[in-house]
Amino acid sequence: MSDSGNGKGKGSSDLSRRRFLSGVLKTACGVGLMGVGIGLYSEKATSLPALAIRPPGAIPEDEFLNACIRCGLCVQDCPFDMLKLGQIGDEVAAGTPYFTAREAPCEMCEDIPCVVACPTNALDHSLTNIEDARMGLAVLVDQKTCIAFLGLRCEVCFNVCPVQGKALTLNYEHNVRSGKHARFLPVVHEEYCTGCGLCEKVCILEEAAIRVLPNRLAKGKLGEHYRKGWEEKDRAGGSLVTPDIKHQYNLPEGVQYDLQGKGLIIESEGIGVDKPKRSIRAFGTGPEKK
Amino acid sequence: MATSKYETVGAEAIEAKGWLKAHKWLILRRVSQLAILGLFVISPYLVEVLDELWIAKGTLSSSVILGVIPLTDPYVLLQGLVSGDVVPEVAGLVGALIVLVFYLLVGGRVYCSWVCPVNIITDAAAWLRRKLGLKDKSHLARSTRYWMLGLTLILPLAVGGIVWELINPVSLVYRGVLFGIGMAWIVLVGIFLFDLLISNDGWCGRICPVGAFYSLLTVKSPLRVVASKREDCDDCMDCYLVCPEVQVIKPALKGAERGLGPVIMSSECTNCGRCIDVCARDVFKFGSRFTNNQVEATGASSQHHNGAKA
Amino acid sequence: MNVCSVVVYTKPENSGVVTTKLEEFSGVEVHGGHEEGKLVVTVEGGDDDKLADTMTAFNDVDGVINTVMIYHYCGDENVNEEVTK
Amino acid sequence: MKLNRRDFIKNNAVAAAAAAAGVTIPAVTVAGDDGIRWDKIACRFCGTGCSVLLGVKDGKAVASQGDPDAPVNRGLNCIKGYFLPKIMYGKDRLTQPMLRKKNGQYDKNGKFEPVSWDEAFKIMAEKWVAARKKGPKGVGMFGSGQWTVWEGYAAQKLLKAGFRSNSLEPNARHCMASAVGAFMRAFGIDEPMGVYDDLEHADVFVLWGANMAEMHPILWSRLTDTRLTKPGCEVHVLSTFKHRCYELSDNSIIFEPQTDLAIANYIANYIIQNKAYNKDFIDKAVQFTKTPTDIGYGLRAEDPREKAAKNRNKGKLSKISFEDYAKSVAPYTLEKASKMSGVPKAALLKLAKVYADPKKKVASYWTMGMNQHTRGVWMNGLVYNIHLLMGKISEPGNSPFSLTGQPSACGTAREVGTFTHRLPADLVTKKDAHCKFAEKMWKLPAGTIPRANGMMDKKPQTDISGKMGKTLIHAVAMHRALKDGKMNCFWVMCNNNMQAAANLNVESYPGWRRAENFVTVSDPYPTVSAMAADLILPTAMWCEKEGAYGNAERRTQFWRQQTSPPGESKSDMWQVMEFAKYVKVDDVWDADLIAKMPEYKGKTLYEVLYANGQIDKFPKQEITDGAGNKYANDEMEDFGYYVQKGLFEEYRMFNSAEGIPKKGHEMADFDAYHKVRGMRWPVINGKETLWRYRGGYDPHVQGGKDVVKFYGKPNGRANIITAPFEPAAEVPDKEYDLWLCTGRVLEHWHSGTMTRRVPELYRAVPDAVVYMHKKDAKKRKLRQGQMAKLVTRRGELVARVETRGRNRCPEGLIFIPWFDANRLVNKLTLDQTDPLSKETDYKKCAVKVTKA
Repeated sequence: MSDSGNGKGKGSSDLSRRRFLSGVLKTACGVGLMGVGIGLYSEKATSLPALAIRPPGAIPEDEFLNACIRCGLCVQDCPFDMLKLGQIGDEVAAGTPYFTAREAPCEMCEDIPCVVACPTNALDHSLTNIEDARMGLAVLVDQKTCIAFLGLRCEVCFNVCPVQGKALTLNYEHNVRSGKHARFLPVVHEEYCTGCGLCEKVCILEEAAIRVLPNRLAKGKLGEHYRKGWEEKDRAGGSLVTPDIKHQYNLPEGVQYDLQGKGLIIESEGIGVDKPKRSIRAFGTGPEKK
Repeated sequence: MATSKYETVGAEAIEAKGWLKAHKWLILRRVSQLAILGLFVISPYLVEVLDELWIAKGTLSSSVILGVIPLTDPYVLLQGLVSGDVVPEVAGLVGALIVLVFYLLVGGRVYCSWVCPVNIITDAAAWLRRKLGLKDKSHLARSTRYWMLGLTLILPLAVGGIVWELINPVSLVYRGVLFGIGMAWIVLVGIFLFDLLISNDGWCGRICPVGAFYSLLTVKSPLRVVASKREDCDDCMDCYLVCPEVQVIKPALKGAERGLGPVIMSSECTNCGRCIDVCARDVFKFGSRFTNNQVEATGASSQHHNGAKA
Repeated sequence: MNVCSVVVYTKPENSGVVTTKLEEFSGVEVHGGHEEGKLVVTVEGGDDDKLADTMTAFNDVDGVINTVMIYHYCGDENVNEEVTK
Repeated sequence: MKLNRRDFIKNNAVAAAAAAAGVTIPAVTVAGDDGIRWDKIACRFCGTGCSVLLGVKDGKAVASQGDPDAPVNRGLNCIKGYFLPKIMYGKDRLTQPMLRKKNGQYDKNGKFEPVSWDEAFKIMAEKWVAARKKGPKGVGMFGSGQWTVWEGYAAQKLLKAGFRSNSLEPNARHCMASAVGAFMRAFGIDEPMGVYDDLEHADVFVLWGANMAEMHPILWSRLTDTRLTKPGCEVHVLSTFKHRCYELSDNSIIFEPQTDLAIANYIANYIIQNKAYNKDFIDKAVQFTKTPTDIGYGLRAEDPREKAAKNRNKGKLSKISFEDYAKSVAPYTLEKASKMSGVPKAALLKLAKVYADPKKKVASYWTMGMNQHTRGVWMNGLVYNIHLLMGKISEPGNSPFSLTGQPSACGTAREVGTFTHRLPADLVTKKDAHCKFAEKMWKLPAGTIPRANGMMDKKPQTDISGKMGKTLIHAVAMHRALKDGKMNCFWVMCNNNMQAAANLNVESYPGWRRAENFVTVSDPYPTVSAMAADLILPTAMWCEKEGAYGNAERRTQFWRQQTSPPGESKSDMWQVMEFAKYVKVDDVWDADLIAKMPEYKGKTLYEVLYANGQIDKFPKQEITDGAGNKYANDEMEDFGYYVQKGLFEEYRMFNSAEGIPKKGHEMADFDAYHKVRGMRWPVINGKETLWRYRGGYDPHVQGGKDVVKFYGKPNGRANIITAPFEPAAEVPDKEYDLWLCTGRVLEHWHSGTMTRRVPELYRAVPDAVVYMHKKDAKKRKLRQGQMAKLVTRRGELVARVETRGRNRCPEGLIFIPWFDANRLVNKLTLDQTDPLSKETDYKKCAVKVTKA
């Protein structure tokens, strides 16, 4: 770039330029290395562990890490002091808010003060009804140890669920072993579960059998090609293809056949006698609404 | 020789003005830095006494003062905006605007010397360095910080997330004090040792992109330190020794011959006022950038050229 | 309390004599194993040192071939508390 | 025999050495794989009576399992039963007697200091003897439906015979006295005629004020199973707020508090109007009566509501005709009942129809909603009326059934009769003949037991105070008497009455802390009651003693002592009997009475009551189970004979001795119970009784299945007792504008003494919250999760608002559970009682709620 054989004055200016350029280069390299370092650290520091749950209204995790300015306002506005900020050395990105359901779950305040406090919409301000929050999803991870599945009367998770009867219901089932008791099996409904984590906190086992997991871990994904036929039919208001024609059968007297419904109906056995219900759902879809 | 000079920095001023006056701005700055932090710390405890009034909530990144005034660090917000994922709340924007306007008026780097708690750490390192007479070994360019600033604004795009805020020591101190320090103390100790052993004024003067950002806000700010009695300067060098941005002094103090005004016009000056403290002859004082004009108008000084316009 | 159990090896024909001598120590009880020449012995009470001394002393008893410690319990519970089983 | 820790450890040491050396040592038995010894025991909590197997290792209860062979629960437990081994090991377990002292002397305002049992009993005896000299009501004891059978029996003897005082009450007074009152009035014998098997046999279940889903969890799972698997099965639920039972409900009824009286009368009216009643059954087994009305609310006599009552506390029945009865219920039309109760007509009609349908077998269940009711006896009776009109009673599936909340409310409180007015086996102190029979059984001079009215053979009974006078005093009256200084010594055992009794601020606490009063509390933990007492006695609990409980279906269950109590703790039975050694007959009996049996002069109450040749006749023995495991029996060691057996066998004489005044309570002998998973009395010739009063099922009724005889009544007929609606004592008004209802939650039991010390249960439900309707909360500017202040005319407390979750209150009513010692709900409640049963109504008073 520069010629050392040039005159003195020019040489000195060359030298200073060279020094300047090499300085800039050095600085740029140093900063660049630092950038790589910070970048690598951030990769590690921003992989959210499975048991850390973001506050209500948190936008998707990668966007959240961009949007959250780590101010701690949500933490200070939580009336139950259950939110924590990630610290250097934690697996949670330093300064970002989270909670651990087993220790202190979200109490689901009606006014959602943490969201209101967020200055950057990292906690989305369009969330105004706490029941619309999807912090995570409760999953009954172990039926072998959940004492409700053993037939014991526990249901503590159901008892405390803030969206009881919708997010968490009980399926009643005959206990074949005891012969005369029912089992009260907790079932989570993802369309209602907010992921608040109260169920996980109160689970009376030594290790909770019901846990709130981040949505990314809790949910499966149906193949994109597949549709649920019964839902499609409902949506379309009728069969998607040519409707079935009326079928006719060879049947003895007193016997009917209902293709879409009960199948073979023998009149002497009585029509309309309900079969014993094996399983009914609690609250919400319970008998009252019938 | 240098060593002995390091040891006696400010001694003259103390003799001339008394200890208190020779530390006036330093004390005021410490009070300011600690009071702001303290306010955030005690506010939660006062909520009950003050009938639900939360004096200062949040951290320097974003806060709500007295329950109504939003304040947001425009630099932090900018990092978020770069990522494209931030849709700031009105409060967030207003907060950033308030902060922006404030620093445009008083000088962005007032943040560094009057608000930022890391300043206490780096000042301590500088003080110890002077006492021990340690020399700078890094020759780190003061411009590095602007590269860093650029880096922090690019990284969110590159790797996702406001990456700088993972290790930003300013946030770490506030979060550490308010929410628990965790391993963050390592970063702070690191900065102290870096400033002490490796680079003179290394963190605040060369690396910190926060300071770089706020330097940019200082360009047009009216509040300035003015070497109003530069003719009284006896070249004791004390101001140079204590100044964290030592390059800013010379043009104003010694620029008379080159036709430069007595106002420190560099945007890197932190308005810390330490030069005012340590000067036994009261060469420096706080004034406005327009002082250069006034000097010209009143003719009170022998200075006849306005350096800033030159 | 301190309790340990020890197997004391001896020739079967010496079992009787050895047993008598062992039981002269305080806190020592012989529970069986005479036929096999492997005496099951418990030593009880005192501190660790005393137990060790006692066991060392077993080796000086005429007819003892070897002493092996099997089980040692030390705890500060109320030893007279009923536990039943 | 006994094995102490030293032996145990030594055994292990020897076994280890023997195994290492490869020699066999016959005398040493090695514990099982995990070293756990299993034995059966009845659950410590509710009245369901689940059996559990308790695992003991190294003297500590370390494991448990539901007993798979138990007919009630078949290996299942509720969440409280799951944690049973933990209830003994709370960190603050009391281990030695504590007396309030200052400068080494007892002082009412002193601080608790540890004392010896001897010192404790000496000061107690001094106080009790002095107080008894003032009259039979000078002393009092408040026991428990959680006492074992023999603990209750020992206390019964100490008070009624030893101290010659009828001031003995169980906490069951707060719990099912109304059910007892109604059983006695209708059938002449206490306790349900049916059994839990009705849960499988009924077609329709009607819950009248019972939250079985939470309070009787295992029974609820049986009921649910029947609902699931039996075609046509229906569940009707009545309550004043929506609770977990409504999940299963086919007919959900939320009624305005107190209007259950109107609903029950409407159903009877419907049956009569539609001529659906079972005329044949009525002709054979029923008679019609009416009860006096306007009877007050069991408040203090000076209360204006009492002064206004025309027939205060009256309950004498008078016979009426069927037509009179029909006329008395006629006003309760569907319209009227619907209007009063706020229940849609369709729901009421649906309920009436299932009762009136002769083809449907109906089981009615109730607990505190109906018992804790200022008209609880009436209300119980109104439900019997419905069953009796239809003849739907005393057969599989047709069963009016009062569930109990305590493990031995039936076995101890009711069967042993630890009430002020009762003696064992349904005998009562009101009847001279019953008292004389008891005195004979107890080898005491005639006239020892105080008669209810203080008269024997129509002459006043003699007493050390000079005058026996009227002797009955019920639980609520005891607290009033303490406050008024009429009762000076009070012994609370196995319950937490300071937390449990209504109107704490005004009645309970001032009475306990009154300067001259001396209150003793026996408890394993420092409860609210213990801390308010003057002397605390540390108590062995549950598996730390040999025991027996009787559940709600008349099932008597025994267990052996599994572990030893900590420190100096002793069982309630030991405490009662040991205390009796500190009092001499001459201290508390008058000379005339002693003169009837001069051999008792100078003797201690212990010698007269317990070492009486009957109780002490079973010598010490080794206690083993079928597997050869050995068990301790602390009381046998302390007293030198098999105390439990002696007490039980003497008690059994009331059921089976020659010439007993009331039959129908027969029990098997002591040893038999240790071998079975409980037996349901009457047990005759080893055979249990399932359904009572019906031929074939009940050995006391001759004839086949069609013969029903209510042999508790002289003419064999049950009483249908008509009673109208009457309003509650305290109704919401402008200022106190909400109904306050109190109760329980599944996770905690009663005052939480045990369950709040199980960390998992505490974490699940740490604090009592106040359930209220969202709109009621909003009106008061309250939101979910905020703190609300609850204020009644008697007190206030602060609790978190819950507008969602398991209990959904209608507008106008709030519900708060009472387990939380940090929120003493009974500061709010009114000490109103049913004037007949004297049971407190904890379900209704007026409250206002504001933001805290």
